[in-house]
Amino acid sequence: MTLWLMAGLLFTPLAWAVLTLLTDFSRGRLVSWAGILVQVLVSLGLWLAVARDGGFYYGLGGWDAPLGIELRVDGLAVTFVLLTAVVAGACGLHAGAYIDPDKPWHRYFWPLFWFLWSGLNAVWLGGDLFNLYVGLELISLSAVGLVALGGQAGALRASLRYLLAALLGSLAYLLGVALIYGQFGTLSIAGVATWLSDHPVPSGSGMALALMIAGLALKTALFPLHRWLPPAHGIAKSPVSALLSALVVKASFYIAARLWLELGQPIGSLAAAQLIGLLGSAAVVWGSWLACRQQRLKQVVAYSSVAQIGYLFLLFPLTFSVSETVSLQAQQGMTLQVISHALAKAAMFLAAGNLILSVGSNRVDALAGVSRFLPFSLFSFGLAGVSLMSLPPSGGFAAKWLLLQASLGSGQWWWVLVLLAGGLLSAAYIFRIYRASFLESSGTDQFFHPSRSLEVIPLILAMLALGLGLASDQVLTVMALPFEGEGAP
Amino acid sequence: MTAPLLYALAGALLCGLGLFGLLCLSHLLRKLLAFNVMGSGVFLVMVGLPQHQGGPDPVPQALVLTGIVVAIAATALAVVLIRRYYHLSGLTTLDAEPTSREGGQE
Amino acid sequence: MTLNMWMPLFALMTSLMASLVIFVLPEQGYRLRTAVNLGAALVKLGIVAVMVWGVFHGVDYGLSFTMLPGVEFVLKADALSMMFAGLSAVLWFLTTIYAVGYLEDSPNRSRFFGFFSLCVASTMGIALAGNLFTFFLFYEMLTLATYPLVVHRGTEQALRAGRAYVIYTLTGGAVLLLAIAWLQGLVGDLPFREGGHFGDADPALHGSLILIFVLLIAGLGVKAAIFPLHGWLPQAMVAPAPVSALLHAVAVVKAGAFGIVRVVYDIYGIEASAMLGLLEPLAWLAAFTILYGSARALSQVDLKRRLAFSTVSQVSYIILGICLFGPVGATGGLVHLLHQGIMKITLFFCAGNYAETLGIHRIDEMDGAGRRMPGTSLAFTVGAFGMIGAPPLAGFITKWTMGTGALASNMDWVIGVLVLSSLLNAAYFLPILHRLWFREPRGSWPHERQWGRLETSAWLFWPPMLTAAMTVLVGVLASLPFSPLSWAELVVLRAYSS
Amino acid sequence: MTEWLLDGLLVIALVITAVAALLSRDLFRAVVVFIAFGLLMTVAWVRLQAPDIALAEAAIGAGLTGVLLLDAVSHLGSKRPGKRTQEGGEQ
Amino acid sequence: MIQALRISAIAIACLMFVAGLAASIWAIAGNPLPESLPQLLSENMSRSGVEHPVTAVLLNFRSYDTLLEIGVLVIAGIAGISMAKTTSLEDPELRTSDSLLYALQRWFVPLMLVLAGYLLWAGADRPGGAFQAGAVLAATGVLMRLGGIPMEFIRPGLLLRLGLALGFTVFLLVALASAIGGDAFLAYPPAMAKTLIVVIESVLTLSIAMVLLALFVSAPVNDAEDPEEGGSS
Repeated sequence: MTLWLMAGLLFTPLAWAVLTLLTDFSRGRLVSWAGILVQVLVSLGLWLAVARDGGFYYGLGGWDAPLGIELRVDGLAVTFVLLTAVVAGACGLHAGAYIDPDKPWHRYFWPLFWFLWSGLNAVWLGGDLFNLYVGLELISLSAVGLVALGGQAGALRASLRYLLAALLGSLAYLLGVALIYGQFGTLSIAGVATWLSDHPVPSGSGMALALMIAGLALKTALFPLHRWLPPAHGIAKSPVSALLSALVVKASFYIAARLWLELGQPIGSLAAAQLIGLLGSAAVVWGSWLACRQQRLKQVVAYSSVAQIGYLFLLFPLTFSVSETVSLQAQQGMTLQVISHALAKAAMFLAAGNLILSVGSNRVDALAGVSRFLPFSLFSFGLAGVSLMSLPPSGGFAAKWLLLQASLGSGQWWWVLVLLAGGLLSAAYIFRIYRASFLESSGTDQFFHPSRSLEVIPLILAMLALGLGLASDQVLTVMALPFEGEGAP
Repeated sequence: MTAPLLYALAGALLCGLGLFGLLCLSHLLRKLLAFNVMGSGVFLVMVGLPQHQGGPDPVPQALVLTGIVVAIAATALAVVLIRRYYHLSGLTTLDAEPTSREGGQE
Repeated sequence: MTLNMWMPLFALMTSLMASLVIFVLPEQGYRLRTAVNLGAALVKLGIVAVMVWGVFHGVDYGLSFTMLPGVEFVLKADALSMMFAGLSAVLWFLTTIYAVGYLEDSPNRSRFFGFFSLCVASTMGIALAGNLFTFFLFYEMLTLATYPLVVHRGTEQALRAGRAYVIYTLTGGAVLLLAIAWLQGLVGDLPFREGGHFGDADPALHGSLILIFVLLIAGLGVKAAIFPLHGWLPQAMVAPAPVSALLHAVAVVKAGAFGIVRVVYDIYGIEASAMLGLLEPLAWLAAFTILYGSARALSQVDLKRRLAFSTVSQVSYIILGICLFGPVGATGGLVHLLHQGIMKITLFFCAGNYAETLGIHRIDEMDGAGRRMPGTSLAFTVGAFGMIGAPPLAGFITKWTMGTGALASNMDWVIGVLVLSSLLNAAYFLPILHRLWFREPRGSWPHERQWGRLETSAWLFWPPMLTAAMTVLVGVLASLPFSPLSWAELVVLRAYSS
Repeated sequence: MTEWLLDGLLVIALVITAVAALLSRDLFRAVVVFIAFGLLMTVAWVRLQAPDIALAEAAIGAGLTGVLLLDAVSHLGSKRPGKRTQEGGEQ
Repeated sequence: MIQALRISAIAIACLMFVAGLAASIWAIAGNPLPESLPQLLSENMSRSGVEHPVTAVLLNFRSYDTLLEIGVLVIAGIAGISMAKTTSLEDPELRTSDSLLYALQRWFVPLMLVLAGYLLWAGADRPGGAFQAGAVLAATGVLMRLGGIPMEFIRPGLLLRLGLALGFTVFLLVALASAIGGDAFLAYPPAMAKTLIVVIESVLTLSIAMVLLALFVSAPVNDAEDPEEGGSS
C-alpha cells in the first residue's frame, strides 16, 4: 500500500507533466484536474499512513543509502507533502480559470506546473544531498519558466535575475555537497548525522555546512540576498506568484532547516546561529518597511514574503545549544509558520490577482471603493492578512506564540522584540491596503467581477490559514510522530 | 599533495573566479560564462577531493555528469531568456532599471 | 452535564454565526438581515439569561481543549464573566435595533452588520475566556472586528481615526502578548481563578511579576483608555452613532477595563497585587484619568467628542474601584462596568438621534431641541444626571458605594476625586441640558414634528427610552437580587472569600 | 615529474583561460577563450581518470555551450531591435 | 570611483572565499575517509546489469537522480520553446552561405552520427552513454542548422513535444512498471536490468539531442506578449 502511495506521489506529477505537454491549455486543464485529485488523495493517504504507523525510509530502486537514494518519509515531510497538495492544487484550479487559454504559449503552463510539483515532492521527501540538488534545480528552472511565460521585458528581467540567483545558490549548495562527500564519503544526510554522533567533528566541515546554508539562504531570499524575489514574485501571474511565495522558497528553506537540525549542533557555531537569526530579523524589519512603501499591490505582497521568510530563520539561533523543550518549541513554531505562511500567502496572491483583474490596475490607490463592490475578494485578502499579521486565532499567531516562548525560554529575549515589531510592521502594510479599499471614492460599481470559482479558492485557503491556529496542536502531533528507524515497511 | 588534490584546489580558485564574475560583470552573457566557470570549479572539487585518497570514484563522476547536463540545461534556458529580453528591451544587462523603481528602491 | 459544557460556546456562536450569515447575505436582503440580527440577539439573551441563573446557583459551565502545546483554549462562565456577558447581550439587542434604524439607507450594510455581530462575538469571548491566552485571542479579534466599523463611512477623517485606532490597539496588543507569553514562560498556563494565583508567589519572581503587571496594564490600558493611552478614543467618535455606542459602552473600552479586573482579581489576586504594591500607583493613575477626561470634556464643542472624553473619565472609575482594596470599593468599581455602559449608551443613542433627525453635531446647535424631541431629550437628561451622580440614578449608586469603600480602606483622597469629578461632570453636562430645555431654537428644524407621530423613527426612538428607563431602574431597585449591584457584590464576595 | 609538470601547466592554463574568458574586452573573443577553457577541462578530466566526464565535457561543455554562446553573441551584436542603449562587449 | 571600490571589495571577498575554501579542502584532504563508497559499489556491480560503474550509478543505483535530471532538461526545453516563434522557424537570416561551413558539415555530419551511435552502444561497459551521445547528436543538429538545412521537425508542434517527452516517458514507464512488478519504484528486475537500461539510454539519447537542439533553435524569439500584472501599467 505504502509502495503505491509513494509511487503515486513521485510518479503522478511527472506523468502529468508529460501528458499535459502533449495537449493544449484547455485540455491540459481537464487532465490537470484529474491529476490534482489524484495528488491530493495520494498525499492524504500517505499522511494518514504515516500518522498511523510512523515514518520510514524508502530506498528508491531497491538500493539503500549510501549506495542508492533514500527518501525520508516522516511526519514533517508528509505534512509538507499534504500542504503542497492543498496549496498547489488550489493554485492549479485557480490558474485553470485565471489564465487565458487562447494564448498559444499558455499550453506550456501545465507541464511546468507539474514539474514544479514533482520537484517539491522530491525535496520534501529527499534524504540524499545530491538528489536534493537535482530537486532544487527542477523547482528553480520550472519556476523561472513560469515567471517568464509569455512575459514582457519586465518579466524577463525578473526571471533572469531569479535564474541567476537560483543558479548561484545551487552552485554554492553543490560545492558544500562536494565538500561533504569528500569528507564523509556519503551523500545521505542521515548517514552523515549518524557518523557525527559518535565521532569528533572533522576540520573543514564547517565550510561545507556554511556553503550549503548560504546557497539555500540565497534561494530562500534571506536578507540581504532577497533582492531577486520581489520583482519575480511581483510580476508573475498571480497563481504563479502564489506557488512561488507559498511553496518554492519554502523548499530551499526546508533543506537548510533539515541540515541545521541534523548537523547544526555538531558542526555549527553560536556566532553563525546568531548571525543567521540577525539576518532573519533584519529581513523582517526591512522587508516590512519596504512593503509599506510599495505602490503596487503585488509588490506589497512580495515584500511581505521577504519579511515573513525572516521569521523562519529564527529557527537557527533558537535550536542551537538550547534545552530540548525550547528547541522543540522553535521547530514547531517554524513548521506552523511555514504552513500558515504558505496558505495565507497563496490566498493573498490569488486574491490580489482577482483584485487586479477587477480593478484593472495594480496600484494600491486604485483599490478605493473595492470594499463596497467586491467585498468577497477583499475579505479573502483580509483574512490572509490576519494570519500574516500573526493575530489570533491564525496559524501565524500560533507560530509566533511558540517562537516567543522559545525565545523567552532560551533567554534570547532580543528575538522577542523582533517578533513583536514584525507583527506591528506587517499590520502597517496590511492595514494600508484595507485603508485604501475602504476609501469611498465614487458611488458606482465600475469594477469587473471575476467568477465565483476564482473568488472561492483564495477564501478557502485563507480560512485554512486562519483555522490552523485552532487546530495546531493536532497538526503538531502528527509532525512529532516517532520515527521508525531503518526498516522499510 | 596528489594530482586530484591539485585539481580540487584549482577548482576552488575557479569557483572564486566565477563568483567574482557573477557579481561584478554586468553583461548577461558574461555572467553566464562566469556561471559556467564556477560550475566547472565545483565539479573539479567534487571529483578531485574524494579521489585524493581513494583513487577513481565512479559516484562523484556520475554526479558530475548529471551536474553538467543540468548546467547545460540552465545555460541554454538562460541564453533563450537573454535573447528574448534583448529582443524586447534592447538591453543586455540588468543594471539600469528604467522602470519599476518607484517607491521601493533599496 | 454535556449541555452545560457547550453553553459558553453557544453563547459565542450565536453572534459568530449571525455574522457569517450576514456576510453571505446580499446587500438588498434588508428584512432577512434584520431578522437574523434580532433573532440571534434574542437567542443570545436567552442563553445568557439561563447561564446567569446557572452561575448564581453554582453550575459549572466550562469548555476547554489544547490549542498549542502547553496552552489551553478555555471558555468558562463565572460571576464576573456573566456580568460582562449580560451587559453585552442586552446592549447588543438594543444597539442592533438602533443600528437598523440608523443605517436605513446607507451603503455597505451587509459589511456593517457582519462586523457588528463579529464584534459582539468577540466581546462574548472576552467575557467567557477562562485564561489569559483565550482572553487575548478574543481581545485581538475585537480590534480587527471594530476597525471596519470605525472606518465605515470611508471618509478621510474616518480613515485617519481608523489608523489611530489600529496603531494604538495593535501596539497595546503586542505589549499584552509579550506580557502573557512571559507569564506563560515563567509559571505556565494560568486559568482565571477567583482569588488569583500569586498569593504565595516565590519572592524571587516578584521583580518579574511587577514588570509583567506593568506590561499587562499598559496593554490593556490602551483599550480602557487610561490617561496617556487614550488618544484613539476621541478620534474614533467619527464612526456612526451605534458604533460609538458599542465602542464606548460595551465592547472596546469595557474589554480593556474587564481585562484589568481579570488580571487584578483572577491572575494576581487582590491580596498579591496589594502586597506587590501595584494597586496604589494604578489608583493614582485612574484618579488622574478621571479628572483629566472630565477636564478635557469641558472644552469640547462637538457633542460626541464631549461624550468621548466623558468615557475616558468614566471608565477609570471601574479601575479606581478595584484598586480600593476592599470589598465595598470593589463592588462600586465593578457595578460601574454595567452602569457606565447603560448610561453612556443612552447618551450616544440620543446624540445619534439628534444627528440623524435634526442634523445636530455641535453643542451650540442644540438650543431648544428638547421641544422638538422631548422623548430623546428626556432620555439624554436621565443619562446626564446619571453620569453626574444624582440620586437615585445608576451613577449615584456607583459613586456612593465607591465613596464608602474608600473610607473603609482609608483612602480618603478618593472622596475628593469623586466630588471633584462629579462637579466637572455637572459642569459639562448641565450647560447642554440648559440649552436643550430652556433656550429657544435658533431656526426651524429640517423636519418639523407632525402630530400623532413619533419624534423620530421608532427604531431610533425606543432604544434610548429603554436604556434610560434602565438607568433609573438599576438605581432604584439596586437592592433586589440580580440587580447589577447585588451581582457585583456576589462577584466581590467570591473574589474575597477564596 | 613530467606528470606533475603537465598537471601544473594544465591548472595554470585553466586559470588563465578562465580569467581571460571573464575579462576579455571583446565578447566574441571571450566565448572563444571559453571554448578553449572547455577543451582544457576535457584534458583535466582525462587526467582525473574520468573519461565519461571528459567525453561529456568535450561534447557539451566545449561544443554545445560554445556554439550556443557564439550564436547568442552574434545575435546580440548584430541585430538591434528597439532602442539601442548599451554596447554588447563593454564591461 | 564607487564602482572601483565596489569591485575591489568584491574581489577581496572572493579572494577570502577562495582562501577559506582552499583551506577547507586542504583540511578535508588530510582527514581519513570514514566510508568507502567505491568499494560498496564494486561489490554491487554484478547486480546492476551493466559493466561500466558510472553507467551503473547513473541508471541503476541513482536512477532517480537521472530521472529528475531529464526532467530538468525537458523543463529547459519547454521554457525555451514557449518563447519560440510559432509561425515560421525558417528565419532567412539564419541561413549561412558560408562555403567552408557547408563543406565542413558535409563531412562532419555523417561522422558525428556514427560517433553518437558508438557512444551510446559503448555506454554499457565502457565510457560513453546517453548524455555524450545525445550531446553529439545535438551538436550534429546544430551544425546542420547553422548550415541552413531546414529541419521541419523542430518546429514547436506536436512532433517536437512528442520528441521532448519521449525519453522521459519511457523512463517513467519503466519506473512505473518496476513499481507494479517489482518491489520498489525504479527497481529493475535483475534479469532485465541490462535490456531496460539500454532501452532507456537509447530513447534518452534521442530526447536529449532533441531538447538541446530545440533550445538552440528556439533562440529567435516571438513578439507576442501578455499584459503584465505586476508591471507598471
